[in-house]
Amino acid sequence: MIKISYATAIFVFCIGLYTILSKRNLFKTVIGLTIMESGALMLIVTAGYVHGGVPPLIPMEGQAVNPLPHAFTLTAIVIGASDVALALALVIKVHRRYKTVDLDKIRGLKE
Amino acid sequence: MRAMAFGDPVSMVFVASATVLSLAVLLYNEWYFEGKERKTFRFLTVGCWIASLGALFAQDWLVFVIFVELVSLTLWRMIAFADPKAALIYLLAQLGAAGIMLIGVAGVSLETGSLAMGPVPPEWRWFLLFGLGIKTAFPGLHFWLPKAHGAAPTPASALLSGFAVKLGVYGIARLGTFASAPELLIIGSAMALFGVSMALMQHDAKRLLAYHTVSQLGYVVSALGVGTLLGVAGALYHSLAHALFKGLLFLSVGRLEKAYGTKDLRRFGGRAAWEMPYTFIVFIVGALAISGFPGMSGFVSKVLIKEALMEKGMYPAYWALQVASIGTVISFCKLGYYGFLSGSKEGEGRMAREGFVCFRDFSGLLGMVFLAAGTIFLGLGAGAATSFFGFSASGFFARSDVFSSLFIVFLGAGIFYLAKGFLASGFKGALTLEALLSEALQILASVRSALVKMHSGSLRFYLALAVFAALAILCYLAR
Amino acid sequence: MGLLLLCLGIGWWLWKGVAAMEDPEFIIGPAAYYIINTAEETGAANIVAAILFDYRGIDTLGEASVIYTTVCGVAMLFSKSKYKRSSAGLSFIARRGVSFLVPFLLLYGSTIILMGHMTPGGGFQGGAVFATVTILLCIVFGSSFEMSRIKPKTKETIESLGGLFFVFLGGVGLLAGAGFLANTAAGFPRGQVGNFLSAGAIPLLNIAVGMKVGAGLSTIFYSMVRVLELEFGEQMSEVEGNDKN
Amino acid sequence: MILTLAVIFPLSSAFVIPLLHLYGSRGLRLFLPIMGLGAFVLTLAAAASGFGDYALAFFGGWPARLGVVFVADGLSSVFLALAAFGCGASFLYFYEQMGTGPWRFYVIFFLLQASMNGVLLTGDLFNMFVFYEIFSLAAYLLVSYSLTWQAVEAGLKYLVMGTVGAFFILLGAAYAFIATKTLNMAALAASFPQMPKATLIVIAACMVVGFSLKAGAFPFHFWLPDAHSSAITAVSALLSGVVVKVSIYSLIRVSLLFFGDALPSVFDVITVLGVLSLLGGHLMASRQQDIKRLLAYSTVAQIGYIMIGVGMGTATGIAAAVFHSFNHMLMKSGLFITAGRLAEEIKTRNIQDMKGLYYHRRGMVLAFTVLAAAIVGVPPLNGFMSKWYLVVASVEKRSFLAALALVFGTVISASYYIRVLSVFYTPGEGFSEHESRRPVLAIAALFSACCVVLGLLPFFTPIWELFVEVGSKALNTKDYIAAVLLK
Repeated sequence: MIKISYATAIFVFCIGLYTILSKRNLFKTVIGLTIMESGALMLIVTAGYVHGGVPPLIPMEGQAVNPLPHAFTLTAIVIGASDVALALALVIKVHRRYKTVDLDKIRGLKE
Repeated sequence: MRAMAFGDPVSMVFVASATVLSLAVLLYNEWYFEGKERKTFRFLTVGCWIASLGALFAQDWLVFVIFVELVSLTLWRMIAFADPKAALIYLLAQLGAAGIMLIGVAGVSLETGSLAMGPVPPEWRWFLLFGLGIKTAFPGLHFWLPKAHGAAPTPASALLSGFAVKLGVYGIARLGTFASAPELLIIGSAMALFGVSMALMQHDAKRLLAYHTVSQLGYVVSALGVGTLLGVAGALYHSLAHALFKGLLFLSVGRLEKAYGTKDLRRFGGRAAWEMPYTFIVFIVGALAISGFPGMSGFVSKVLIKEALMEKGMYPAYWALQVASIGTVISFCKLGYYGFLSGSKEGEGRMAREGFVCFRDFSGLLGMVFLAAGTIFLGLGAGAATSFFGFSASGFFARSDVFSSLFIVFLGAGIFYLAKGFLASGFKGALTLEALLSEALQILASVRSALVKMHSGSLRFYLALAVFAALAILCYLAR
Repeated sequence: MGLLLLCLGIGWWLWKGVAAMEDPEFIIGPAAYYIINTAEETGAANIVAAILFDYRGIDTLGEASVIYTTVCGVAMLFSKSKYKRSSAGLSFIARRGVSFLVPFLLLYGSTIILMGHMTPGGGFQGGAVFATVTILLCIVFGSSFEMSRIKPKTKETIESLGGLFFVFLGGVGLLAGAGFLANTAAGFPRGQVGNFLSAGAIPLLNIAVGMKVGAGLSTIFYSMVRVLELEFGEQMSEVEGNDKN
Repeated sequence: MILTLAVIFPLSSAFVIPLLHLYGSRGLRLFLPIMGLGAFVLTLAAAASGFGDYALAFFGGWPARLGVVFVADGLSSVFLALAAFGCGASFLYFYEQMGTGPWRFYVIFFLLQASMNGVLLTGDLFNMFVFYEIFSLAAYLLVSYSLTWQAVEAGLKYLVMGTVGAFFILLGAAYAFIATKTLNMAALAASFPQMPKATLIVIAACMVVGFSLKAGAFPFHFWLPDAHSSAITAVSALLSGVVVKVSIYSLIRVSLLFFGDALPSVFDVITVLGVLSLLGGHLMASRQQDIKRLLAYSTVAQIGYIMIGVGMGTATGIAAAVFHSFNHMLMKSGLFITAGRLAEEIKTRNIQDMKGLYYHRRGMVLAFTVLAAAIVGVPPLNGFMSKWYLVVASVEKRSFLAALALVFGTVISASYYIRVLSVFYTPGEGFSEHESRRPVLAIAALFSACCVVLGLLPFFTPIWELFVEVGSKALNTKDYIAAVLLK
């Protein structure tokens, strides 16, 4: 059962990968990055799943889920958000020079 | 780890040749160069000398390689004065050689735990031999030599031919002292024949001399391959002699070049014998020595080598060297004839005249005379010189040797007289090795342009390549 | 098509990597220890908060630094831009409605921060709510209004102070000899689990992070929005010296 | 204590600088040199504590299994020293050139230094990822600091590729976490050999791809020449000298600790990547006309050298890789500083326009010459020594192709550095007559002197044995696990 969840996470990661590989729009590239990140985070969160688990808050009735992935995910979300913020800032900067967000036209540096 | 020490007779011989040649070249520099270049060359010559002393006194292979590289660097700088491109090829070849030697040295140090110069385990010997082979210009690995010599200013050529390539020989001598090495015999004979046949086809005076360097080193290498004391002695003697007379020949050709402004045999005009008599005289000394004329240094060393070969019954090599000797004579007849004698006494207008106006002119000649004196001393004082190695020289002026040498000289002269017209033209691009090299460079260039195409600036392509590489890594790891 | 195959190939290997593992039925590793001992050792009711701010506090400091880096970076990237006018803002109804909402939002944010050690929430979440408030103000009242009320200087001060406060709290542990970011071991009172005043330094750390994140996210938004107005709005008159070359 | 301070001090410096800027810039002028010096000294002190025995620092007082632990052993010590010197030189150069005006630069710089120390010290995989992200973000920002369009475009490309790399690392960490439910590196290392092979493969590939993307090994290197050539001089020196080395450190640490016993074929992959980057980098560098771009491609090639050493997976190989990393920091930082300074002074980066530079900027060009000679591997200099040890390592492993690639690469590198130098020394005209300022000259001279000293030192003192000890200690994962987990 939990394997399906893992498979979904991997599928999401691959969608992100495909997005950054195939889309020419820079914004879509950034979106692809966030999708990739979501895939990786889904993997981590799924690892903490316990069947019938309750939230890890101290008056617990029954078996709590694994709290460690939650902590990791919280941290990683913030990191991903920062990445995206910076990426968007740079996209704005690049747009200012090229007047486009088409990746295939942003090739000033080559060879 | 004792990295340096004063050497035994083997290194002392090479030290002597380096020192004498450097002195002569220093004197010659004064005449050859002007102004700032002269200063630089003085400095470089001394640097080259010191570095080669370091290489010769080195007690371990690593230090040896380091100092040989330093020698290459100084020579590179010298050649780069005249032709940066040829100098670059020279340096790259030397660096590659050093790198391959380093692989061998690394193996030796790992296997035996020491870097001491001397015989090495057979597996690593090939690496060292290959590296040293590039330095010594084994046939097939000699691609850098004619280019470098052809381009270099004369003093640099003299140094290059005189002892830079000898450092390779020194390394080979250290590799297998007193052990018969058939591969060296084969390589040596091939070198001697190959060098001579290439030399016969040249009409660039310096390239001709350069190919003779290959051929003469063939003698040395095959003598080392004999593996007896006599063989080693012959090799050392020939190295020393060759340093002197080849230096001498280069310097005299350099004077011709400077006087007539060309290196092409066909355009010298052939009046130098009258216009530059002193140069002519020292040239004759050098040419006789390289031809093995009795009384000259080349005679003694060649006889030593041939004796060593005969003693062990290595006849194929012996005959190969004999043939090479004949070729040598022919080619030096050619050089002498077209360089000095072919033109009429009364040419159309004097182009050059040797004069001794100032110290510089004198100094240039003095360098050559110094070398000529050394050559003659090594020939006539063979007894004194060979006793250095613990031989008596009495056997070496045996009548049969003298006659056979004379026979070779006259045979060669005769052949030259008959085939003069044929030889004069010279051949172009006879061997395809350089073509092969340029082919390899072509392949490299096309790889490079493919790489350049990859750097298209397209982020998507970069990422796709990265992901593809990731997939490849996954597949490899899952093997 | 090739790209699709490429991604599917990667996915296939990833799937095989997951499929090869068998899942344990129960929790193993440090997490099991946390679940049992958090209450006793840190006094926090929220185990995730205990992990974030106590067991793995340095991760959180790093996380805060990531935001700080981004804030500095975005500010740096747009530091040379000049801008003249702001958006006009929304209608009167929206303004009234939002100004009615703002105090509640602030209260909500503070609750999330201050109760972070007991209930889900914490510095990051609460800080994000604070940032939302400024963003809301910016949208509804126009970008110059928000700037006039909360100066960029104030925001940067708050942010730096938040970072320094975090480091200071960690330094207390270092001085007490219990290691950087030590909590109860460094003498912070543990309190009663489930009480407001409990869990040692965790609420304080939450406040520090809240300051940092709130100020940081609003700075990021604000830096970007004022440039975007320029960039995509009607006014394109401003020239950047660096764009000439 | 000292390990913690090596991270915390630069971090709090970064927090303090805006306050100082906002409330009295005189304080900034006063404190900035102190901060730079303090970060330098503390990093060096942390490095010194790691030689000898394992130095540990436990965060929050929790044992390694529960919390995050900082571990300094020989490997991290060498890289810490490298980071200290590289950052110090860059700081000095930038401070000399710009003063305290661009305070945001210093904020990002200190964040970079703090997070680099964190990556080098941490013993926890997720913590490493966190620090890695701070330091990557700081690096992207430093690249686009000058805000020219080249810098911004390079920064964007660096960011996208670097972020993809980061997510691969995160994915690898996720797999490791799923399989073992812990992320402490020592605990992971202990449980890796029992892991199913398919999982191991995924983790290995993710780690190698991620770290190679960040380090700039060949098929992943495309951001590197753009970024390193478009950044300002101080940043180029920092990126080439230090930042990529940190990724190399992570690669060494992770591959030795996790895959040394469990999956040795990872080292083959690393070797192949090394050979590819060596040849590709040198070939690309040989046709560059832009001097900074040439140096950047040369960095790709040098990464290849280091990765070949890592890929040998032996004590000698690791030692040679570490030694070469250190040397490359000296050489490439120096080269970027000299070449960048020269390019700034004459306002062009095209090599052809630099004819006769020697006759107008003697000191700088001489320093450049020494450094270029060192990086080519001219004998008595440090580049030769480390290349020699690399050759020894690859011969020891009997991988002659790698050894031949080393030699061949060196030959190509000689060809293009000589091309540059011959332009410098050809007589030419048209430059304003003034020598660079003293402090810059002093930095350049210091770098070249270090190159000479490090080249000669192995002949006189057993400095090489020191590196071999570092390598064998890094290989000895059992000791590492015991030292971290049992204390």
